[in-house]
Amino acid sequence: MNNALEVRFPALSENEALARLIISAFLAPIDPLVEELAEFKTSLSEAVTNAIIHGYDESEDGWVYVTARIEEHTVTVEIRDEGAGIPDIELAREPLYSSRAHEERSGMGFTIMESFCDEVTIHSSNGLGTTIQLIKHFTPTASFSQVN
Amino acid sequence: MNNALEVRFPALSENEALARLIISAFLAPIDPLVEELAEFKTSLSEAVTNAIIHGYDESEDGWVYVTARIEEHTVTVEIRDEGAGIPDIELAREPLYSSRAHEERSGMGFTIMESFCDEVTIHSSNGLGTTIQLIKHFTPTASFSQVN
Amino acid sequence: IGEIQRYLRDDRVVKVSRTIRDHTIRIKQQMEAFQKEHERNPTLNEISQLLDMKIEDVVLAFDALRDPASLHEQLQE
Ligand SMILES: Nc1ncnc2c1ncn2[C@@H]1O[C@H](COP(=O)(O)OP(=O)(O)O)[C@@H](O)[C@H]1O
Ligand SMILES: Nc1ncnc2c1ncn2[C@@H]1O[C@H](COP(=O)(O)OP(=O)(O)O)[C@@H](O)[C@H]1O
Ligand SMILES: [Mg+2]
Ligand SMILES: [Mg+2]
Repeated sequence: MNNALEVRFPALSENEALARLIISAFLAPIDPLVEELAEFKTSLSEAVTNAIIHGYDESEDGWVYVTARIEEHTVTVEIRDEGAGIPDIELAREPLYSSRAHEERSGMGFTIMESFCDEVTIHSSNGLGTTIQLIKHFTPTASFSQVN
Repeated sequence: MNNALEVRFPALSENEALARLIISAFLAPIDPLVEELAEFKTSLSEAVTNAIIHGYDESEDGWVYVTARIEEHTVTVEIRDEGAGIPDIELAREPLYSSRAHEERSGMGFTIMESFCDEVTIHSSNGLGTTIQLIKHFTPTASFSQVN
Repeated sequence: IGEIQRYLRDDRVVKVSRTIRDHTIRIKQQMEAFQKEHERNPTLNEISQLLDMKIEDVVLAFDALRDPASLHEQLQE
């Protein structure tokens, strides 16, 4: 099955939950295993939170853009902001690195995305914004026997 | 609480369910009454189905656009297609009128929207597409004592 | 008074958050039972069939189950 979805919403922290639900709804037709769905939603949350907190500094009223597509059992999602950008991508990817370590940020966002997705690509330009692409191959479930 | 959301998806019939879920997720923060949410989702379904079936004749691969905003407890949703357009809006609004009466269409779509929403506005131009605006005032629930 | 109580329990005045909470509890129990029996986690459809719940309701309620604490434990392993 193939499908696509494009969404944008204001950079409000409550919209992290909205993004999670929208992606669950979009993926429901491929009947994901709940664990794989939870993993993917967690990755998406991390990217959306980063866009809101680091991209827009929580204060600006920018938009967060999420596009998603399904091709058979492969899901590709892009999370984009038009905010600050990431000055050093290598550093940002490092486990435990956070430019806001003094706050309660864990520095584990990219590490979580990388462990739960098959591919994580970062594009960013200083002052122009950031795009994170997440790709995950979901287990085909159609063959599972009907439960009763 | 105020929020906004803009979405587009291909005119596939399975995306009616997607639109319903996205609206539930978007409205979750105002914690609507189950009945009012169900009414609003039913209205949205009718408009999205119309865009897919009448606007795009199910065959074309056009996009359906849904934008939503919450202002306090008033919800405004617009459903837009770039399809066939409605030649006679007065006629289309009439209960039981369907241009596809020979199929299993009931002709009750607009009647349902009008009975479940506070305002239903139709803009349409022949060959350019249709925009339906639905407005509903939800009952504020915060003050309700928890039942049961 | 009985009539008023019945009215209050009626769906008309039930808030969405309330139904989601009820569903979440049932889903959590079902997931644990399923894991025991099949030695894998269920799909969205399997939960919806076993609980006779609409997929839409499963999606909404399942999201409320997340537990960031266990996630970090998982990553440390
Ligand atoms: N969308 C973004 N815009 C700007 N900077 C970002 C963005 N996403 C991540 N970063 C940078 O990458 C760092 C690492 O991100 P992450 O691993 O999620 O850790 P944390 O969010 O806990 O700081 C952040 O501290 C921030 O400096
Ligand atoms: N998005 C649309 N594009 C073109 N025509 C439409 C659209 N929505 C509604 N219509 C027209 O209005 C009529 C009435 O719509 P409705 O009340 O939903 O009845 P039904 O969908 O059962 O035909 C339709 O039969 C169709 O001719
Ligand atoms: Mg982060
Ligand atoms: Mg109709």
